[in-house]
Parts: sequence; C-alpha cells; structure tokens
Amino acid sequence: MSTFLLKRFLWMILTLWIVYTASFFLMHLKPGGPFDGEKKQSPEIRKNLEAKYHFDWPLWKQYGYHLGKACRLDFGQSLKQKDKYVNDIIREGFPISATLGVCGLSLAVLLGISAGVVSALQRQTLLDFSFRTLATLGIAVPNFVLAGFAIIIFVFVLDWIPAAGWGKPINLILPSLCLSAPFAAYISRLTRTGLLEVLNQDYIRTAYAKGLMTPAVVFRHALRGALLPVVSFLGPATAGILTGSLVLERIFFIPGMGTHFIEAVLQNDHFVSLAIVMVYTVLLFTMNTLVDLSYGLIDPRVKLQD
Amino acid sequence: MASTQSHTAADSKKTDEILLSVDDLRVQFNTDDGIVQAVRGLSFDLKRGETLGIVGESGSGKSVTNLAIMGLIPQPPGKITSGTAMYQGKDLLKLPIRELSEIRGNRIAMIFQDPMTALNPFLTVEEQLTEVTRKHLKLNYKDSVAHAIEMLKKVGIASPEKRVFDYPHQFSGGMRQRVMIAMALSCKPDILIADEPTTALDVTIQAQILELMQQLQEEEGTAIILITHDLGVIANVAHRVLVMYAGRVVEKTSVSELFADPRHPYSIGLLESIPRIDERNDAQLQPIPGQPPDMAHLKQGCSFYDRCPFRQDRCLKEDPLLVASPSAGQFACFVDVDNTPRQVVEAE
Amino acid sequence: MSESPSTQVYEASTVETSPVLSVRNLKVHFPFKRGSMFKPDNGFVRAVDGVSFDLMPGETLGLVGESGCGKSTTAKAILNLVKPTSGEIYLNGKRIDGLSPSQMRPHRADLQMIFQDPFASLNPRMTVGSIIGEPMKIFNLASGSDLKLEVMRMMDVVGLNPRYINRYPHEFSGGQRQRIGIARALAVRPKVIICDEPVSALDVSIQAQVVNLLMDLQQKLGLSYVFIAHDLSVIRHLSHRVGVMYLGRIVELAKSEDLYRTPKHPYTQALLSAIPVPDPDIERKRQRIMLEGEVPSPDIVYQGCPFADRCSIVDDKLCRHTAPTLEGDDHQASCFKVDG
Amino acid sequence: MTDFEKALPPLEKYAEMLQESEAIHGISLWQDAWRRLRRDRISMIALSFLIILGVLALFTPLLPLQSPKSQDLRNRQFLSPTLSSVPLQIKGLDGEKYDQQVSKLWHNPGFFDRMQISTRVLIFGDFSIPSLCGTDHLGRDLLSRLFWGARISLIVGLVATMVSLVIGVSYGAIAGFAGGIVDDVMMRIVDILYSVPFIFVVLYLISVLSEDEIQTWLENHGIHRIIILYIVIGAIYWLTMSRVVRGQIISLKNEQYVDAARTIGAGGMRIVFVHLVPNVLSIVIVYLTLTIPSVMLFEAFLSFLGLGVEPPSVSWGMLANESIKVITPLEIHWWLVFYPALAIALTLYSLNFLGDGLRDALDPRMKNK
Amino acid sequence: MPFSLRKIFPYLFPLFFIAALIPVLRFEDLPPADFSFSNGTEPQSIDPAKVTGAPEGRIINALFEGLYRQMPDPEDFSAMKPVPALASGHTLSEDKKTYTFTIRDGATWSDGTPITAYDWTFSWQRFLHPETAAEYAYQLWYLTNAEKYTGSKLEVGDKVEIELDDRQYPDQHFPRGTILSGLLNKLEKIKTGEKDKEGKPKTVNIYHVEMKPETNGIVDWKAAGELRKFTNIGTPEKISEPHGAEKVRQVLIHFSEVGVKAVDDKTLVVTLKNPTPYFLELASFYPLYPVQRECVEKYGFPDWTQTDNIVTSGPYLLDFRKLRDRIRLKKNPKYWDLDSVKLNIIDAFAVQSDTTILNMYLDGQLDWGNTVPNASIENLKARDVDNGTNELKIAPMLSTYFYRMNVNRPPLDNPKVRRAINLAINKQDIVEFVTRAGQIPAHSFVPTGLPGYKEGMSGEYNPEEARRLLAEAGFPGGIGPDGEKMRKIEILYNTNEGHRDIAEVIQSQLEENLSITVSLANIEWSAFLKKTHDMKYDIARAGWIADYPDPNTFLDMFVTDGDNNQTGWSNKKYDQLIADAMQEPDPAKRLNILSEAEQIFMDEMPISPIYYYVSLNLVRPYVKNFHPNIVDLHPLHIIEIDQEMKQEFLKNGEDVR
Repeated sequence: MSTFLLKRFLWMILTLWIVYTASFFLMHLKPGGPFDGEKKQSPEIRKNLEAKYHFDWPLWKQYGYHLGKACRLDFGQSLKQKDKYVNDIIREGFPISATLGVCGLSLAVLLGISAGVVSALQRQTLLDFSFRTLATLGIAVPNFVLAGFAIIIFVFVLDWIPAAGWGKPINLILPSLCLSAPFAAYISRLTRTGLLEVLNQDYIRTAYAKGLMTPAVVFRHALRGALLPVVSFLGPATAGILTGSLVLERIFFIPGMGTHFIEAVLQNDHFVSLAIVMVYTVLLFTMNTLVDLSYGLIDPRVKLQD
Repeated sequence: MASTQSHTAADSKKTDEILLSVDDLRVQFNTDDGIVQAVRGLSFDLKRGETLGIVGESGSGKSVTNLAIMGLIPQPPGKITSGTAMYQGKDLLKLPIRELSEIRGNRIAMIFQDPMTALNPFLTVEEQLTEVTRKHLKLNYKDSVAHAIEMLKKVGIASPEKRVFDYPHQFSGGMRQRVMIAMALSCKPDILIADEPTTALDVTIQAQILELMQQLQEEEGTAIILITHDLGVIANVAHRVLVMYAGRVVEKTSVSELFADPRHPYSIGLLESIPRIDERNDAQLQPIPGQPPDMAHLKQGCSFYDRCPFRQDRCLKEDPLLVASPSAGQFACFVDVDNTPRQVVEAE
Repeated sequence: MSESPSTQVYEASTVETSPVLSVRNLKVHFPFKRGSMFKPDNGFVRAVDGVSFDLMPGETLGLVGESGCGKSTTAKAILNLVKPTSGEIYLNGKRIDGLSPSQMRPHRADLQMIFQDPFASLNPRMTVGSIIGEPMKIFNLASGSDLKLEVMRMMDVVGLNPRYINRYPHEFSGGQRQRIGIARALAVRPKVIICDEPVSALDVSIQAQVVNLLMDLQQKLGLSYVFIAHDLSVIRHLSHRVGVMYLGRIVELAKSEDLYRTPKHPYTQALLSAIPVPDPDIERKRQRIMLEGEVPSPDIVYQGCPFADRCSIVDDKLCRHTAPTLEGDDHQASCFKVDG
Repeated sequence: MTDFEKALPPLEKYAEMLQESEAIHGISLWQDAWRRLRRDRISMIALSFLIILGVLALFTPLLPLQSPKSQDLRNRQFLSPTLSSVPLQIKGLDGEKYDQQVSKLWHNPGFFDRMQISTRVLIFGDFSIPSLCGTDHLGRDLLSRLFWGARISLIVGLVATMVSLVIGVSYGAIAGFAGGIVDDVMMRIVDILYSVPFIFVVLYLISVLSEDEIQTWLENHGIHRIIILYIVIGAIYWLTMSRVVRGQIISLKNEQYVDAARTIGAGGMRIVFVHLVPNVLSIVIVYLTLTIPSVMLFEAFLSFLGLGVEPPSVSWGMLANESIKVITPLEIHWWLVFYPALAIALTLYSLNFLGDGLRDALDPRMKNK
Repeated sequence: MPFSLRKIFPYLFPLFFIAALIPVLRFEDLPPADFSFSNGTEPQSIDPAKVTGAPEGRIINALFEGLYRQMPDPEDFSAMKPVPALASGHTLSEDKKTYTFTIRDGATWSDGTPITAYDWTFSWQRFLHPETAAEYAYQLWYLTNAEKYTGSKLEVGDKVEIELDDRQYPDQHFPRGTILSGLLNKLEKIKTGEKDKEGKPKTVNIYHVEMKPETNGIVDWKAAGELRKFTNIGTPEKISEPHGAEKVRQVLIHFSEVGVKAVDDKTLVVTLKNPTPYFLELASFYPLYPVQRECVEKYGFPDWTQTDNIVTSGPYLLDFRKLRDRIRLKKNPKYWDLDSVKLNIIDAFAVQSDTTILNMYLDGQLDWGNTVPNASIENLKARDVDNGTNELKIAPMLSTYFYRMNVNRPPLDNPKVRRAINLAINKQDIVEFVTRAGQIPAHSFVPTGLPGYKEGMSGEYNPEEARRLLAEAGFPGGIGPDGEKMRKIEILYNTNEGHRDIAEVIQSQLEENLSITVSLANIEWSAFLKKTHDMKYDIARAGWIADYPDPNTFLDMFVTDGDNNQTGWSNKKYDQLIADAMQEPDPAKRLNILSEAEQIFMDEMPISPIYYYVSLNLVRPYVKNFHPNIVDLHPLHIIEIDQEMKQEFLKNGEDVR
C-alpha cells in the first residue's frame, strides 16, 4: 500500500509538472496580458509594470523562475489582487469551495443512491419512472437555470433563505442543492443500473436461498457491488463539482475558489490561475487515488495497479 | 485414502416418510421469442434420507424445477402456472415470502453449480456463513462464528479458524464448493438441493465433493435432490432418478433400473451416446441425432419425436404420459406400453 | 450425412513415418501480479514446464489433465498464440516457435485449432459464410462466388445445412456452432488440428455427434489431432495415444489402451479412479483412490516431483529432491516408483 | 492436399443451393437489437422524437417560420405567446432585392438553405407562423429561434461527439490492443489530461483562434469558427470515450474468436477492425447517446461564459442563457425560460431514454430477460 | 475476529463525507452592518498608488483623504465640487502653474501622528517611482518633470539621483537605499547582444555622473565633484566591468526637480507644466491621496495594506476584508471631521452579477445596489411608481459608449463610409429598447453636461443621408465599384450580454439601412483588449469614462499615435488644437479650442458615439444624502440612515413585487 501511495505521489508530481508547464505556456502565449486595460498605459508605465513582474524576461527564464518558486509552494503575488499573495487567496477561497463541494457531493451521493435503490427495486413502476424522469431532468437542466428558479421559489416566494452571500450555514443550502442536482441524477442512474445488474448475479440468488429477505439482500449483498460504478464516478464527479461551482459561486455570490479562478483566467492573473490549476490538479488526483483505494476496500478482488 | 463406496449407511437412514411432494408443476417464461414452457407438469416425491437424481440436458427444465420449489424464479419474466410443492403440509409455491424465507436456507438448502459466482465476492466467508445461523438459529455473533468454523471443519477445510475470515476469491474452486456446502448444511436442513454441484470442478475434486455429500447425508439423514447431466455422477450417488427432456419427466425409476433397463428412447440414447471410461468402444458412439426442441415453439405431440428412432405416427399427435414400466419405474412413451416391438426409423 | 456409421476404426500409421508435429521441452511461464492492492504478490506461473511429444500423421494424441495443468497453454503455444519461454516446436520438420505473425502465416494453413467455447469462439457479428470464408480469403484459396461455394461445401462436410450460409452464429445451437468452428479450421485444409476441449461445453447427447464428426473427418481427410480434454472417457474414445498432464508436465504418455488398462503413474491411477462410471453396479464395487487436497498452484517452484505432496506412494528420499523424467519406450511415465 | 480435395464433395453440387441460400437471411445482432428496441415503447417514442426533431432541424428553412434574426424593437419586445405574426415581405421580390431581403431575414444561408428558402417562399409566400412561443428582448420570434437553434445545438452535439468518437475510439483501440508499455503511456497521458482544467484550454483555444491571422487563414480555407468550436469540445470529450473503448478492447482481446482469427492468420489490422471494433460499437453507441447531451450542455455552459456560438446564429445553450436574464424576482418572461428549457429537456430526455433502451437492446446478456 | 478496514469501510463511507464537512464548516457570526452596498468587482488593492478602478475608489475614498475631496455641491446636489479636505485651502499663482496648499491643522493619521506636507512629497515620489509601476502615474504628470521621473528618462545635463544597491529589503523600493546626487555628463547605450521579447536588441545604460556633495539633505549643485560611472544592476558583468561602471538600483532624475515641494510641515507647493484648470479635481482624485511613510516603509507592499498594519487618514478604518466577499469599514475616531461621519459600520460587497445584486437588494441584503440588470429596469421603474418611492436613481454620467472604426482598413478608411455607418445607427432605438435606462443617444464623443463646452456634432439618425454618403463613397446600395458587394464588416466586442445586444441591433440596422453585411465577433476581455490595442479589428466597441470633468480627458486620447487612439486616425490640425488648448490659460478660450477640435473629430468620424452612459443606483428609501451625480461618486461618510423609516420599512416586510 505504501508503495502504491508512493507511486501515486510520484505520478502526481509528474502530472503537476506537466500541467504546470502546459498551463504556464498556454497562459503566456494567450493573446492579451495581465496589464491590458480599457485604457492603454503609456509605454513608460507599461515598461515599469512588466519589469516589476519580470514580464520583460524571456519566457523560459520566467518559467524557470516561477517553477522554482512554485516548487517551494510560493506562487508569488497576485497580478490583480495586488494586496494579496496567491497563497492567501487560496487560503481564503479553498475552505469555502471545499465546504460547498463536500456538501454538494454528499447531497448528490445521498439523494442519488436513495433514488437509485428505490428505482431499481420498484423497476418498471410509476415510482421508478418518475425517479428516472427527475434524474433526466436533473441532467438536462443546466444548473444555472435551476439556480434561477430555486432563488425565486426559496428566496422570494417562500422567503426561507437569503438570496446570496456567504457566512451562515443557511447560505449553503441553495448552492449545494443546485450543485448536487446533476450529480445526484447521474448517481441515481448509476445506482439503478448497477443494482439491477448485481441483482441478476448468482450470489444474490444464493442470498435469497439462504432465507434472507429483500432489505438484507439489497443492503448487505447487492449494494456493495452496485456502488462500485458510483465510487468510480466520484472522481469525475469531483471534477464536475469544481466546474459546476464556477457558475454557482457567481450566481450565489460565494467567495470561493471558483470565482477566483474564473476571474483570474479572464483577467490574465497568471499566477493565481496557475496556482488554482495546481490545487485543482492535486484535488483531482487525490480524489482519484481515494477512489482507487476505496475500490480496493470495497472489492477485495481488486488488484493493485500502480 | 481408499474407501469403499457403499449405500448401506444411507439406506439405513432412509425411511418412507415423504418430505416433499411436487405435483403437476408448470413454469413458463416470457421471452422475446415467445412463451417458453420450461417445466410442463412435473411431479415427484422425495423421501427422507434419499438422493433423487434429476438428469437432463441444458434447457430440459431441471434447474427451473428446483428454483421454483425454492421460490427463486424471477417473476416476471417467469411464472408458475400450476402445481403444488407440499412440504410439511405447506405448499411452498403459495407460501408468503416471509414464511418461505423461514424455510429457505433452514429446512431446505441449496447449492449451486458455479461456486465462483454463487458466493458473494464482497463478503468474507465468515459473514456469509454466520448470516444463515444468525437468522435461522438465532445464534449470537460469537456462537455463529464458532458454528461456522465447525461447519468448515466438517466439510474438510484446513485451519478453518483462519480461513473463515478469508474472502471467497482466496479459495480454490473445490474449496469454495465446500464452503457452499457448509453454508447449506449450517442449519441441518431436511432437504439439500444440489444444482450441478460438481460440473465446474475437476474430476478428482468432483470425487471429493460427492464423497463429502454422501458422508454428510449419512450423518444427517438429509434428503438430496441432485441435478446433473453426468450419468456417471447419477450412478455414483443417486437412489432414484428423474430423466427430464423438454420440461417433462420422460422416465422416473431407480438408479439401477435406469442403467440396467432404460425404457424411454431418450434414456436409451443418452446411455448409448456417452463414451465410457471403463471400456473402449471400438464402434463409433451412437449419438442422439438432431437438436433439442426449441422450447418457445413446442409442437404438438411428443417433443422427442424428431430425434426418436422408434417414432410412430401416433407420437406426432399425442404427448405420451408417464406409465408404469414392468419393473417398478415409470416412463413416458407409447411403444413399450403397447408391447409393440420397437421399430427403428431413419433419423434425420 | 456425417453420422454415417462405420465399424472400421482408423489405426495410427506405422512408426516409420516422421512426425507432423514435434514439441520439445516446451516451457511457458507467465509473470503475474496477484494479491490485493494492499498485499501485492508477484512471481511467475509455470503454466507449461517442459512438455515434449510427437504427433504422427493421422494420429490423435490426447492430452488430459485437470484445470490449470497447462494443456490449453500448450495448445496456444503450439499455435503461436502465446510466446513460449523456451523449447522447440516443429511442424513438418520446420521449426515454428518464435516466428513473427507474418512468418507464421504460411504454417497456419497446416496447423489449425478448434476452440472450447462454441459461443465465444465465433465473432457474433459475422455471418457463418464470412466466418468460414475468412481463412480462405486470407490464404487466397477462393474468391467471389467460388468462395461461397467453398464455404457451402465446408458446411456440408461438417454436417451443416449449406443453405444457412447467411445466418449468424447466435441462430445456431451449441453443437452446430462447434461444427462452424470445425469448418473454419478445415477451410485451409490443415494437416494438424489442435482441439482444445471441443466438446466439454456441449450437452452429452450432442458431444457424441461432434466426437463422431471429428473421427469421421480424420478418417476421410487424414487429419492429425492433438485432442485436449479433461474428460478421460472422451479421450479414451478417440485417442490413439494419451498424455496425462500435471502441473505443466506430461507425467504419463502411452498408447490409449495401455494407459487405461494399466496406468503406471500414481496420478493417472487416481484420476482414472475418480471418474464415476455410468453403471451403478460397477460404481458400487469400485475401489476408489481419493486424492487429497487440490492441485497446487503452478507458481510454486518444486525441487522434486510436483506430485509428491499428494502421492500415496511417495518416497521422501527419492521424490523430494529431484524431479522424475518421462521414462520408458512405448509406455512412458515420470515416476521413480514405477519402472519404465 | 489432393487427398483432402478428393475426400470433399464436388463443388458444383452447391451451385444450385447458392440461390436457395440467398433467400435465407440471417438476423444479425444489429437486427436483433433493433427488433428488441422496437418493442421498447419509451425508446421508440424517444427515437421518433429525435428523428422528427432532426428532420425539422434539417428542413427548418422550408418551414413557414418567421425570421430568426429580424428585430422589432418598437412593437414586439417581450411579446408573450401570441397569434400575431410578421409577414416576410419577400414575395414578389427578385434579383438583387430578393437576395438583400434574404440576407436581412436569415443569417448567411448556405446553398442548401437558400434552395429551401426559395421553395418555402414558393409554397408559403409571405405567410409565417405566428409567434406562438412569444418574442425575446429584441422582438425576435422565439419559435423560429428555437428551430434555428436546434440546428446549431444538434450539429454541435453530433459533430463534437463524432470528433470525440473518432479520437476516442482510435486512441482507445490502439492503447487497448497494443497493451504493455504503449498502453501504459497512452493511458497515463489520458490521466494527466483528466487533471487539466479544460475550461482553461477552451478559453485559450478560443482566443487563439480568434487571432486575426489564424481567423483569416481559416476563413480562406472555408473553416468557420463554429467548426473549431465543435472540434474543441470534441477534443475534450474524447477522454472518457477512449477509456471506455480501451476497456472493451482489452476484454474482447481475450475472446476466443480473436484467438481464432489469429490461428487463421488474420493480421493485427484485420483483427482490430473486422473483429474487435464492430463488437465495441454497441457500447460506443450507448455511450454516444450519453455524450451528446453532455456536449449540448457544455455548449450551454460555454454560452453562459459567452464563448458559444456568435450571434445572430443561435443555439439552445444561448437561449437558455438568455433565459436566466429574465428570471428575476420582479417579472419572469416565462416563455423565454419555458420553451428553450422544454426543448433542451425533451431532447436530452429522449437521448437518455434511447440510451437506456439501446443498452438493454444491445447488451447480449440482457437477451431473453 | 481480526480487525479489517475493508469490512467496516462500506459503513465508514458515509461517515467519510460527514468527517470531511466538519473541518470546513466554520461560520462566524458577524454583527450586522449599518449600511451595505454592492461595490462591483473586488478592489484590486487599497493602496491608492496601485489602482485605477471605481470599486477601489469607493473604498479608498472612505479610508483615505486627499488635499481636496469631491463633495456634492450644496447648491446642486447633482454636481460634485472639490472642497478642502486635508488641505485647508490653497493659493494659485498668476501663471496658474503654481499651487500652494496649506495643510489642515488637526489632520492626523489613524495612529494619531499628524499629517504633514512631507507625507505628500513621499507619497507622490512613491507614486511616480518606476518600481511602484502605478498605472495611474500619468495623473500626476501635470507636475514638472514628473513624467521623466516615472519613465526613468534622462538627458545629459539633468540633475540625477542614484540609488545604491544597499536596500534594507531588496524587493521593496521603500525605504530606499543610499541616495547620491549628481549631474549627468554622458549617457551611453550599449547593446548587450541579447534580444528582448519583441526581438529588438537589448541595450543597457552607462551613466557618467559628476557627483555633487550633500549636506543635511541639501545638495550643493555648485560644488565640483568626482566623475563616476553607473549602470543598472541587471547589466551583465561583461559590459559593466570593462566600463568600470558601478551597479546601482536606479538612476532617476533628481526628485527635487519634480514639481512638488514641502516648504514646511504645513505648506505644500506644487508646480505644473501647463495651466491645468481641473487640477483641484485631480487633487481630490484618490490616486493622489497620501499614505503614511512610516507604515509603508515598515511593512512594505503589500503587507502594509493588511488590516492589522494599515494606517489611514479618511473617515473610515478598515475593519476586515474578505476576498471577493466584503470589506467592512468602521468609523475612524481620529478623523478630523468626525461630526460629519454618520454611519458606524459599512459593508462593501464585491458582487459582480447584476442579477445577484438585484436579488440581494430586493431580499434586503443590500441598502444600495450600484447597478441594475437591463431587463429589470422597466419593472423597477413601475415598482417605484406603485410604491411611491424613488429607489431607482438614474443620472447622466460623464462617459460615452462608442464604436471605434479602424481607419486603416478599407472601406473604413473613407470618412464618408464611416459617417454613413454612424448615420445608419438608430441610437434612439438602442437606448429606448436595448439599454432602456434613460441613456442619452450620443451625437458627440464628449458627453453633454460640461459647463461652458459646446460638443461637436455628428448628425442625427438619417438612413437616407447615410445611403447617399455610402453611394458617394463608391458603394451605392452596398455594392462597390467593382460590382462586388462591400466586404463583410466585423463588429468586435468583448464577451458581455449588453454589448452583444447592442451589436446585434446595430448589425441589423446596418444591414437594413445600408445593405452591407456585418458579422459579430465576441472574445473575452483580455484578448479583446489585445486586438483593439493592436488594431486588429474593423469596428470595435469601446467605452470611456472621464478621469476628470473636462473635455480634454476625452479628446486628448485621439491625438496622432495617442496610446488610446487605437483607430489609426491622425489629423495634424486636431493635434495642434489639442496642444494649443493645453497651453491656453483662459478657460473659456480653451474650451472653444477643444470644441473646434471635436468638430473636426466628428466630421472625420473615426469613432461612432452610441450613447452617454447613465449611472443606475438602487437605493432604499431610508438612505439619506445619496445624490446621483455626473461622476457617479457617492461619499460614504455623509450617507445617513433614517432609523425610524428603516424600522418601519423592515416591519412592513416589504413586498418585493
């Protein structure tokens, strides 16, 4: 296991390096720079700005310089949030996005699995059909449209929840609900198919032959196998949650990493976007590794694949 | 290492008490190709301590019969259209699921063909063994583990105290089948249904498993329904035999009678078509020509008609019923009953 | 059609002719990664560990053994489907092991295979015509409408209705599918066919049809078979010589009659006695040698005789240190305790 | 060999049978699956919907719809569904005037569309369907925009998916079939790409592609920017496809019929394309029906960021995006939300249900269940 | 039973999520603010020298203060007027080039230390210093030699200051290292052999300086000194060594040459290059606000701006700052005019989405929303009418929405084509039906509303005239002289719904009125800027907000090769007029010259003005002293809350629809 983790760690370092390099050059080759504004600066001011942030250096030299700093986890100062170090920005944004992401993911898992199990057990009934319809709806309606309606209903019609903002637990409800919707829908589909497949297995027949009743069979025997696809979906789901939160953070005015990232990308705040890309990469990699580990923990037959 | 095969011990426990009585069982499945009549009017009795062999080709309805008795036919697409299966005064086929589940795994247990897939790969052997005894014998966790270890010891698994915490994939095929047997026999059932228990195993392992089953039967007096396509296995362990073809019993007789004097043309063909280990047939094998019928589109008349060397015009119209043979057994063919000599017709 | 009854049994040709297929000291070892992801366990599986035999023209050599004894791997190695670790394979006197796919291709016309699973060995998306026609196309044996006629002829030869040329495998029963597989193998007019458990997936009543067909074809076309099976009765029925395999090695090799009548190796003896005879009278009287335990895993390296652990006549001094080799002229066995 | 031939029955014998054999058609797995699919009511409804949608989208210029782009700021802003209509004022025009009116009413129609438009004018004249779905903030007819948007969205969905299909299948098939170190390296690349936040790549590519030189070059080669969009989206979605295909190929590689193909001397290419790929296709098709919706949604997401298609072209994503602007607590122009959402939802519904149905129909294990 | 992680894992799995939540679920309970408003994008910095935007301005105006401050004119609340702030007043010299400011008694920093004239010399030196890289540095280039200081430009004979490479913190340019003074004798430019990013050869400077002695901070320029050679620290050894040049941090024009001088603690003298009638407006512009030297030099940038470190001078203190969430301000008890400060705690939310702003406003989370979604303007107006309130406040602004036309690209090189395009755009329709906030259709580049200024005229919407002009230009009916249709014109705009709608309407109008083909291209902001800066467009949207209330802020950008010209347009007469206006001391004459220039500009039409912006503010009825004005500037400290009204308002639980 430790060799597995070590190998994974090394792969992550390599991935990080590749992603860093690719992103770095993509960013610097992208037309337009961080110092462009509606008003074009005079050449003198521009020169001073470029000198200050080493943009006057040849690209490879900048790359080496910043990579060296990045290796020491120093991403320097933001080009746009000039009062802030990049690390501060992440330190402020990450916990917020993490809260939102974990809530969204938990909600997605919870809702998705419950709906999927019910749907599979009540196969071809009205209940199944309505769950599947709901699930398709969850996938089909973009979450920003969903958010619009949720705000109207919960904020203005029912007046339960403040419209936007961050700071109180109640602020978490709408965004995580909207964030989780497509994933809950997808998970319920996966659970349903997975469960139906597992219920056809011989060992389920064995379990029935032992005299177990349906709940015991489903929860003790079938669900583990049925959830394997759900577990492996959690990796991509994390990626999706991260992307989804980009939009929702904007609508619900949540100061998470997504907002920072989008703004940084759009404003060419290279150092911030690079750092956030790194954080996302680490997050995705960690999540994928966790998924692989859970796979091994759930299915004893799974073998080690570096 | 060497042991003598003997039925005496088992015979001594055999009584005439009828444990299970199946009457006119009919099962059908809805498929894309139409309605498949998997079992068409099957009846038999099972006595305490005996081994009833059911032999037939794949698709002949032998597995479906037993799944039906256990209430394990997925419905839909399956449907039990008629019949009763009386066990201790209750009709298993009509029992509510809650009551049936009290019998399943407790009074009637089952082992399956493929021990690779019949055990849950996600759970340890201990988890799978204890759950039977905890449910039916109401043992607490500690006792149930002890019981599980004891059962594993009984079926011949070395160092069961350790292996009980292993996962199925850590066992070899034969060992897994032993675990299945241990699981099935945990509650000392009256009836053990063994659905092709050795088909997936090697011959040397098959011999071990069959020996084990017989030995346990001797000890516990369990009645066994043994489903197989291997006539050798039947000859080895069964007392009585049902020969099934296309969802029907075509011959029902004692094991010695079947091999000595098969009556139904299918039984005869089956015996002639298998190569034997104990003698070199210099002649070619005599296969049964043709293919088993399509169960979704059964024609009128005897379903063996197309492949039968003794067929008559009458067979085309009527489906023969089981009749008593001169020697205690029953078979379903017109020829012998009417005492007409069997006339070989050219097979297609 | 195919089931024309014949009383004449094809006898193996005389010894003077040279073998069509020779296998010398064939070894196939696979690396494996095993164990859970938390407890990895890597090593080598010695699937085939020094197998040698000759196959004479017109002869059927049965290879028998329990699962995992390496019989299927032997077949695959001969056909160059897996790479042998060491050893030599000669087809018609030419060495064919270690050839590249293109170098191997000309030899494949003489060497064909019939597979175990009639459901898995046919591409479900191809018609019978294209399945049987494919080898002919590859070897340029026929083309155009001739190809179709050739295919129909092959179908006829194996007892399939030639009119069904445009049907798909799933529209046939197991026995018929196996006939398709046989027709595909025959399409290139091979001399040697490796039959890897060709009947074990079939119902008993169908098995006999296929066995008869194979024997019939051998007689008519002068084929040589390496017939691999775990079913000793079938092997006995159609083999001229039989090799018994255990843990990647042939432990006994003899003429069919001799082997079944007087098995020498303790493993062969146990194997034969384990098989139930479809006759309750005999069954009741039989003395049975019970082998204890299971076939050990082929990844363990043995110093001595691999069967020693389960052997009833094991001699600790003799068997534990050096492995026995096949000894004897006609009736060979690899055991120190029997004389050749 | 000659012995062999002698033992075979004469070839001529089969010539007559050949004709009989023509009459006997086998049922391929595809036909079999189709048969099963036909019995699935929901799938068939979904399929019919998609076909009708596709046909309508293809022949949109032929339909008597209002102009998707002509605005009427003064009189038709935010009209709720109504029976009033704007006639085209094109009938009777000819030559230059006609051309001018066409380019006023429709955005840059191609040859095929022009033909349809003239046929439409011939049949329907100036008549056009009233604004049954209302009008938008610039007074344009929503119904017409929905239809024209369907064209773009469906094409984005299809083409991008096809791009992902081509890349994904070839990449996955090569990796899976080659195995060993090649497979390791190729899949590791996929893993790494999975970790790249693709939004970034999209932003980059789109801004690079709107560079003047590149744009001129592309236009000179007849490549429209929207095509680039398809390719970009497709290039993002191939990752999962390649994993799916690789997994399938690896499991099929060990099938006996592949061994059988080897024993008859089939080469690597033949094995991949004759034996493996057709058997992977069923999985791929099911996966496609799930990819198209996500591509369409991704286009909506891009539209949300303002990076989707360029007006006056219109896509459903753009309509959906416009709709959130009118969801305010003060007033909701419900038709601007409802109809685009309905169109998207129905299409994705159909694709999803069709996907489920296809999986059931194509999966051999589900046979007879 | 042996312990097995695997066995319990499935039960742990749900727990995993809950466990993951615990460390991240941290909420703090904040006391509610007296007043909350949306501040647009997150301020880039609260260092006055570092920023350029309006959101930053709102915060800096609350935290800091300048010599003067823009306040609503008591006579006309819609006008803003500079009033004395940290300066108690000023005198202006005869030539209108020298301002002498008197610093207010009792003005103190928030740490209690008094504010002196030296704070300005320090702050402005820092502001102009090249290493500060202040984007707004040009706002102070009205001072003599200020531009040279920022641009590190030197001529032989200039007095120079040399900063040695002995800084306390090398990455902070304040506190500075040892400063030497001297006269520049000779300036050598030597090629390094390397090339810079654009591929031009790189050069380094060797400064030959005659050193001047310094006693008690006073340089004796008359005294003779040794000759030394200097070069910048980046110069490679292989060049600096043969020349015997010492490596130093900076060689700049001596700051005593720049037109700002503290005579004593209370007197600040500012010398300008030209008479600048709007200099007081500049003096009340936030980039020119002073910062405290001790604070900046102690912590350095950016640390000095952190909540715990910052020392400010304005009516409010920085309570805390949460990135992209809010900045909380609290009353500064040391403020000199404490009485005028009404609110104790203010929250400035960095909300960007205007829909979200509206939601938050209607839900009561905001007292002031600084923008409104277009789609809701009508509803909000109707709502005001229904409620009898005046929450939506619309006021004209000194800014213009316009389209640049690339005069280097045919057919746009023809002024008649450009004028035709301008006349074919129905601006009235755009403001009435697209922007819909009461924006004013623009007929000139300089917005109306500058007193004494007569704008240039570009002509009203007139499709007939437009077609005629186009025909005159050689494209009758959109068909060129070669019989081909006029090439497709592309309108470039940055990604934004509002821009898109306008572009779509204009596209449709041009096609309708002129029968020319127009395509639209939207690209994201920075790529858009790059393209317009590089002039790779046909027509591009643009907007310009006045830096100060004077036509010059609009007009000087279109001089030949002006940084913000970006159209390729050049007109000698125009250039001359702008230069003349610069020198003209008489305000009225000056405006006339500018007016003449704009008319030339409008006749040539390198741009097409679309409309003048308005400011849109949503303000709750209980907020007092909020006055819409032309620069959309709203001093926070004078805002009052009518508590009674607020209580009543909250009690009524306002119906949002």
